[in-house]
Amino acid sequence: MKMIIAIVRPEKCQAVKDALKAKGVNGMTITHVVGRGTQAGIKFTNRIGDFLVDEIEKIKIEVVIEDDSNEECVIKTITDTANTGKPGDGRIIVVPVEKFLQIRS
Amino acid sequence: MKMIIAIVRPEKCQAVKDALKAKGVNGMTITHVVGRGTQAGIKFTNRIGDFLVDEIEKIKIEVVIEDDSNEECVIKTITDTANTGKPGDGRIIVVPVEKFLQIRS
Amino acid sequence: MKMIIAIVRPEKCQAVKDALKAKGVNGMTITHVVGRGTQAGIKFTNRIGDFLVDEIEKIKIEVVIEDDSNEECVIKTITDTANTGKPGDGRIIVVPVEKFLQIRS
Amino acid sequence: MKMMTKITMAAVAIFAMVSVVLLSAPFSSADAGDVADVAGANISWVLVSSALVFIMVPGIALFYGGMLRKQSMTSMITQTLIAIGVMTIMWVAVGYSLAFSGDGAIIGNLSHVFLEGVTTTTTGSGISDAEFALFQMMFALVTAAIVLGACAERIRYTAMVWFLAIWSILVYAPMAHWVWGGGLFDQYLTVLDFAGGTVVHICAGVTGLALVAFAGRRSDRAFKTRAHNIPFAFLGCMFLWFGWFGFNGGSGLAADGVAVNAILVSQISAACAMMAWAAVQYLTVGRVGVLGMIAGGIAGLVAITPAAGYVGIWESMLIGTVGGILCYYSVSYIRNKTNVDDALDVFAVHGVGGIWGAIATGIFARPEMTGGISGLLYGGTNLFVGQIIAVIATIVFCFTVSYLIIWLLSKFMRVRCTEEEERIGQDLAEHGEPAYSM
Amino acid sequence: MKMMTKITMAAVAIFAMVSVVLLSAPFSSADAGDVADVAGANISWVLVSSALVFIMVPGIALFYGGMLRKQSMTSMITQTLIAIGVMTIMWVAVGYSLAFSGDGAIIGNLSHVFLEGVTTTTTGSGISDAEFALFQMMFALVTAAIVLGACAERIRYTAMVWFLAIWSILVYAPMAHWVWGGGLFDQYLTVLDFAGGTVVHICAGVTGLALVAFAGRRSDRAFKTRAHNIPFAFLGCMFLWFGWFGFNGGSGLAADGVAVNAILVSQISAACAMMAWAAVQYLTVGRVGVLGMIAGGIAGLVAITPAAGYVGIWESMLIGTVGGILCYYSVSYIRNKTNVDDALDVFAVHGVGGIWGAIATGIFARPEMTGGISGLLYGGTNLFVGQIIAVIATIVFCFTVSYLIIWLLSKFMRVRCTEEEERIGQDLAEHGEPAYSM
Amino acid sequence: MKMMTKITMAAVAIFAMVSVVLLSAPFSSADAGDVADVAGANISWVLVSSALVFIMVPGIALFYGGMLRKQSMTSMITQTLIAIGVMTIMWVAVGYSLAFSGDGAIIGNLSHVFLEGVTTTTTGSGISDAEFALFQMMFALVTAAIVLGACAERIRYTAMVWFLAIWSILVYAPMAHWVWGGGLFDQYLTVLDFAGGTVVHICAGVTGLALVAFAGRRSDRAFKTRAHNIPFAFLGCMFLWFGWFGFNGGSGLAADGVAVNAILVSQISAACAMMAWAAVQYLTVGRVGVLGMIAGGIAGLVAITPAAGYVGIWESMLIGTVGGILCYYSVSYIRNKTNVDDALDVFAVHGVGGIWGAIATGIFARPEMTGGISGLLYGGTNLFVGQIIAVIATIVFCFTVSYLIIWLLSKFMRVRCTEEEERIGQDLAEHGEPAYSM
Ligand SMILES: Nc1ncnc2c1ncn2[C@@H]1O[C@H](COP(=O)(O)OP(=O)(O)O)[C@@H](O)[C@H]1O
Ligand SMILES: Nc1ncnc2c1ncn2[C@@H]1O[C@H](COP(=O)(O)OP(=O)(O)O)[C@@H](O)[C@H]1O
Ligand SMILES: Nc1ncnc2c1ncn2[C@@H]1O[C@H](COP(=O)(O)OP(=O)(O)O)[C@@H](O)[C@H]1O
Repeated sequence: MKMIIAIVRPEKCQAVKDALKAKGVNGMTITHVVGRGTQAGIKFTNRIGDFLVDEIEKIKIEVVIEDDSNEECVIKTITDTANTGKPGDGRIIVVPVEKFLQIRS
Repeated sequence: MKMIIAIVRPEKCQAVKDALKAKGVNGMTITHVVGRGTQAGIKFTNRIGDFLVDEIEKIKIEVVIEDDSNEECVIKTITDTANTGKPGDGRIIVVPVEKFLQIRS
Repeated sequence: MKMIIAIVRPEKCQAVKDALKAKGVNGMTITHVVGRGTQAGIKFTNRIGDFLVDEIEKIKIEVVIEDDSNEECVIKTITDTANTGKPGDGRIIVVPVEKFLQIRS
Repeated sequence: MKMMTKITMAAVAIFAMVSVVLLSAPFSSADAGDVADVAGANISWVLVSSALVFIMVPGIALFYGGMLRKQSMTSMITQTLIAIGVMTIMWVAVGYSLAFSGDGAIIGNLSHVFLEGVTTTTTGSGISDAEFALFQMMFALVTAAIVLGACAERIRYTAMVWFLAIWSILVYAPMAHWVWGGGLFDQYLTVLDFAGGTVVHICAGVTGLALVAFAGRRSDRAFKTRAHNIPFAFLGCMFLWFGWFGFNGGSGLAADGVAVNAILVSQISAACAMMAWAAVQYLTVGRVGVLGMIAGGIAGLVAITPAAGYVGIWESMLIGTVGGILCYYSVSYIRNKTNVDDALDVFAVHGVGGIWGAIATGIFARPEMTGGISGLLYGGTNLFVGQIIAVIATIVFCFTVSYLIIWLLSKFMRVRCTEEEERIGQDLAEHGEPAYSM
Repeated sequence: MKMMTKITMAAVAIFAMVSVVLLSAPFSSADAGDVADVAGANISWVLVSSALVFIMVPGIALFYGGMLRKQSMTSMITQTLIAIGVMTIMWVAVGYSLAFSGDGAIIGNLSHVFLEGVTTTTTGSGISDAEFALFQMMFALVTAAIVLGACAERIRYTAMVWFLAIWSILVYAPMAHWVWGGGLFDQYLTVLDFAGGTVVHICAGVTGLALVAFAGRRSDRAFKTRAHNIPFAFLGCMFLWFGWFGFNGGSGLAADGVAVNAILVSQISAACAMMAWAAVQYLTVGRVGVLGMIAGGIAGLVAITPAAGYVGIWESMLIGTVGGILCYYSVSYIRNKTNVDDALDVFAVHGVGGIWGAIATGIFARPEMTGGISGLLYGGTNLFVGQIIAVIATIVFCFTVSYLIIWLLSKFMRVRCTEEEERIGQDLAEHGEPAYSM
Repeated sequence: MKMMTKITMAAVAIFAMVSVVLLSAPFSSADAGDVADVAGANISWVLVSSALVFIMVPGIALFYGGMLRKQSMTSMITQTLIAIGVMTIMWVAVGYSLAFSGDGAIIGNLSHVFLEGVTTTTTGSGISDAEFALFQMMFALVTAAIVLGACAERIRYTAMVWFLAIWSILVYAPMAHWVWGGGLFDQYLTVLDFAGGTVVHICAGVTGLALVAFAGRRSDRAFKTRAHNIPFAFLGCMFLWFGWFGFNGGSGLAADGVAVNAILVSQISAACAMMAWAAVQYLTVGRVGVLGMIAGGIAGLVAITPAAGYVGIWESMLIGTVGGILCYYSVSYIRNKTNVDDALDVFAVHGVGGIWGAIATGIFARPEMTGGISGLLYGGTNLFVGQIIAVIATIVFCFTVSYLIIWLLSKFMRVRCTEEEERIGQDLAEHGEPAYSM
């Protein structure tokens, strides 16, 4: 079992969710995060000009997949949907999972 | 060492915290997340009727346990406390941990 | 590959970010979390006195490192910067990572 | 049960309709244009005051809502809105008439239902009956809204609609009649209540207490949470403070020296009470915050309310300072020593502050400002005794009747939220409308 | 294209400068000090009313902004601010003159550009021309701000600057001239519009519709999001309600019985509409929330606006109740049955509410309150027919001209946000200024 | 040290008490009811204006607080509340007396301490002394609150309490005396300051600068953070704008043409300044946002303040436009070229704007509006010279004395937050009260 952690642009979140749903992947957990990477930062306006913020809002999507063979498919779906080709598109991290249980009984 | 990640209903968070404390588990990190799963979504009222939101607020509780033999106990405690039997009760994910250090020296 | 998860005091976040940058570690993902640990809680003022809150605001910094030999360096940098010697300084968790991909192509 | 609640709302709508049929007599504002100019300043000032009192209502919603956890914000706002809706309609329909017509000791009569015969014509420099009805209507709104803070996070929305509708007739209208409408207190006692210390504040505080007594405590989770949005609480308090200038300043119904005096002493009392609360909290806790200071300010405004037209500078400093200290210890006492879960300290601030204000009026009222009635300090005892009796009567009456109303209602509908609903919060459980989206 | 937008802003600044050169004739308020005291009360009341109408503008920004997702809050606020800036300057420069001078049927003349010759001198008990210009200026601000809610999250900021500037001349000024300035409607029809049902509400609603018709729907993401901050929406509504006391109450331009009546019926109509909306929503959806109730309240205020000086209590209850129900179903219809993406239901509430109000005025106007003009109920048909023609004329005129303006603008600059910009939200894409930081 | 701060608060409470003992002479509002009706309109208008000026104070708290990071919101609010408390009490106790009694050039006398002998009796159509004291009190509150923005996130709460108490006597009271109380400026110079350009804005801006000069810069972390809540900043600005109608409009102390003129030119100046700021920012940065526009609006209001009663339309357009541009470049200069950490640009907006306004008054004052005093444009040089001297005197005086006060205080208590406290934020470090809970 794997947990696929994708960090994507907020405006791509809906698209990724929809794309995953289309592939039959429903369960996921979403967190609002900020990140720093090769993307240098966003300029914000203040009273008299610009200033740089290096913490850029991102969305973290965590998907646990029970069947490891789905891994490639999920990664590809996310990559295809969230890719814009510009810095700041985000990353995908895969970590091993030992157990995945449903609380409801 | 393991990290036990529990995604539970917000209204169950306090109860889970209390139950874990009773079992001697104090340390934990809590994040506000939203999730999608078998629970279809919640209906919200707008000006003229209902609409569905598929991102439902959940609480993510992360507990690192240094002694692997505690794993079952923690999982059971969470499951017992957070279970309501209705869709949306949440999940538990267990991932391996290589190191767990205290920053304070 | 490893993911180093550091849970630090909010007021130390900037310093940790700067210190990591100085060591050449740019990429990271930051989440606002609350935590419970050996730190007993913070007293808050209300209308007529104090009351205790056991969920204390922390910052979670996640850094994926591709070269495992950097692990020690990153941990040391964080520990040195975020350490105040008082309860509540936080923890560092290291988990194994199987894949780390860039979405942008 | 479900049926019951549906009827609730339908009734209100129908109710508005019925008025159309009921009333054939036209509203006589025919000669509105001919109003003598001499009254203009007073008309203008009381209109402004009415608007200022109105803005207190959203002030209460923000003041209270900001102090609750975020899962109860929408609920507090909807309940305030319903207070506006129900009280406006009830006041126009019967409230004004019951409060301000006839010579009955207990209650007025129905000669002005739907404001029939209440015209905009002025005589001399006084304001018209219609303007008086408008100004007084705003007081009814505010009183109802204050109540909501005590029993927050417990009473169901539909139950509150019914409660307020009935309460406006059985509690608020008689109270207004007794104090200002020539009823009980006017007939048998020497009582002074410049801007509504008894009618508004004691009445609201005690009503809140009755609801809390009936509904019991919240579950611990809601109880322990800290304020979710301090700026909203502050903003609400500022609306109250701002609106109070109209509340106290307009109560003389004229733009004259009495209004100036009322506003001046209100500002002073509020400032003193705020500083006094801060000082006590600083000495006790070692820290001061927004929540304490705004509570202190409100305590000072409540305390000066019945006296605002009858006392001067130094009395107002004293009334405010004592008011702030007294309310601080009341909050502290009720929270720590009793089992009463008065969520937003409505009784401790409005109730206790109002009682102190009423008594203070009995002590400090200056004969030259009251038209001859003297406070204890100036040798008068009638007033002092009158004030105390009035306070006791108000407490007993409001508590008993409010409790009876909610008890009676509970026989017909579910009044109390379940523990599950409480946990999730009324915003979601009752209204399906979280106050914020991420 | 980039050039174009830069010129936009530069022009506005230059524009302010030019006035200095243009005008050598001094503003004659020389004798301001000599104003007869008899006018004081009216002067005071209309100044207060102007301030009250002003506070409606931030009210709109919060009301609308709170109902959007959080990525559009800054954008809604900047657009409202620009409405204040542009409309104030345009009104002073030419708007007032075009609306309120000369006998032209279609439009006034330029004899009062930059308020030349508009003095603060009063005669008798009436207010001065300068004060009238001030009061009316606030109406222009409010109307422009209301428009913004319909086409929210789509129109670019710079385009909006230009649109409002042109619209203020080609749409708003003629409308004000026709209804209040002795133009078209006054000359050829029997029309009553007490406080701006046609000029403000129908005009704003229809202009919004024209912009939506031109700009099309938002992408689904923005469309589906729920309100990001209910307390702001509530606060905004309360500012509107509070300000409306000046809006309707000041429209008689005097502190007299007419003002009292206007405020009283406004409060009643708003309360009835709010309760009616809540009742219908409760019966339909099974739940009531803040968003519904505040929309209901606004619907009631809109509906009573044209009638506030001409009807009494029971009519206001009827107008409000029907207004609330009507607007509820309009919102429901437009959202579910049409493809129109009127983001914040501007047409459904202000447009439909305004139309109902205008017709209701034609039905219920009491001859003794209008100076002899009778509504249908009192046997008059002229008025009823006049109101209906006025409504139709307003709709056709405002829609056509507004659409032409935005269409023309689109030939010179980019008017519509791209889908990418829409997704990120205008706050970031256009202003680089997120409304909240974590 | 700890002791010291405890005494701080205790003293304030005791202080309120003492007044009771001190004052035996009754406050003579005995004949308040007999006020001649002729004054009614003015009484009403100045009361309204007082309320409007009051609402500026929470406006400042939200305006400033919204622009800080969220860890400083509670702190900004508490400091504003303390400004209300301290200034109200100090004004009543001695401030009014020092400012408005006696013929001293430097300072008034103590004949009206605790408003002794200040009655609500009116003569002719003027307002009473008590009402004047009330209106002026609100100005003292606003001035103190404005100061807080400059030195935000650095000065400790208890130190601020003491600073304001002393400053109200040593800086504010003399300033008010010189300009309005018949002191220095009145006696030796020709100076015009309609609504407080020097007393309020330059004074506040310079005082802020002195505090910043003493306390130094914040640590980088706080310095770099962006505004945490734009809607609050906007709302605060709107309260300021709204309140300014009373601030400028009430300063003529009558409901007459002067008031109308003052409000009209204020609105125009604010709109022009906002547009000018937006234009310059657009040309420089390529983008415009809420923070820029609201700063521009405030700049325009500040600039017109001293001139509001003495100039007409076109001058106000010019004053506003220049004010907006000037303040923009001042903010830009101070932020980028100096080492001064004026957190919320208080000096750049209120200081610079106020200076420009004072000079502009010297240039544009119309003899027919000032009772004969001519600006440079109309051939008068006395006024122009007087204004410049007054500005310089104000700057030197306020800076020196304010600096001395805070320097002196630092000998008795800890004035500055530590770097650690700054990092955590005053909300938590000082008040234990975070503004928001998740
Ligand atoms: N080494 C890392 N560890 C954790 N998160 C990272 C790391 N590198 C990047 N990220 C996350 O990915 C986001 C996008 O990265 P960035 O480098 O800006 O874009 P791109 O991958 O397109 O170059 C960052 O904002 C951060 O949240
Ligand atoms: N495959 C998954 N990966 C990550 N998180 C998941 C996954 N499935 C469910 N979750 C999380 O668990 C929560 C509850 O899941 P849901 O299916 O609604 O409840 P239940 O487990 O009771 O059926 C979701 O909101 C989501 O946050
Ligand atoms: N066992 C644990 N699992 C997950 N998070 C933990 C655990 N223990 C501590 N934490 C996190 O670390 C933070 C700091 O821990 P705490 O014990 O208060 O400080 P210290 O490590 O200095 O004693 C906590 O607020 C919590 O977020």
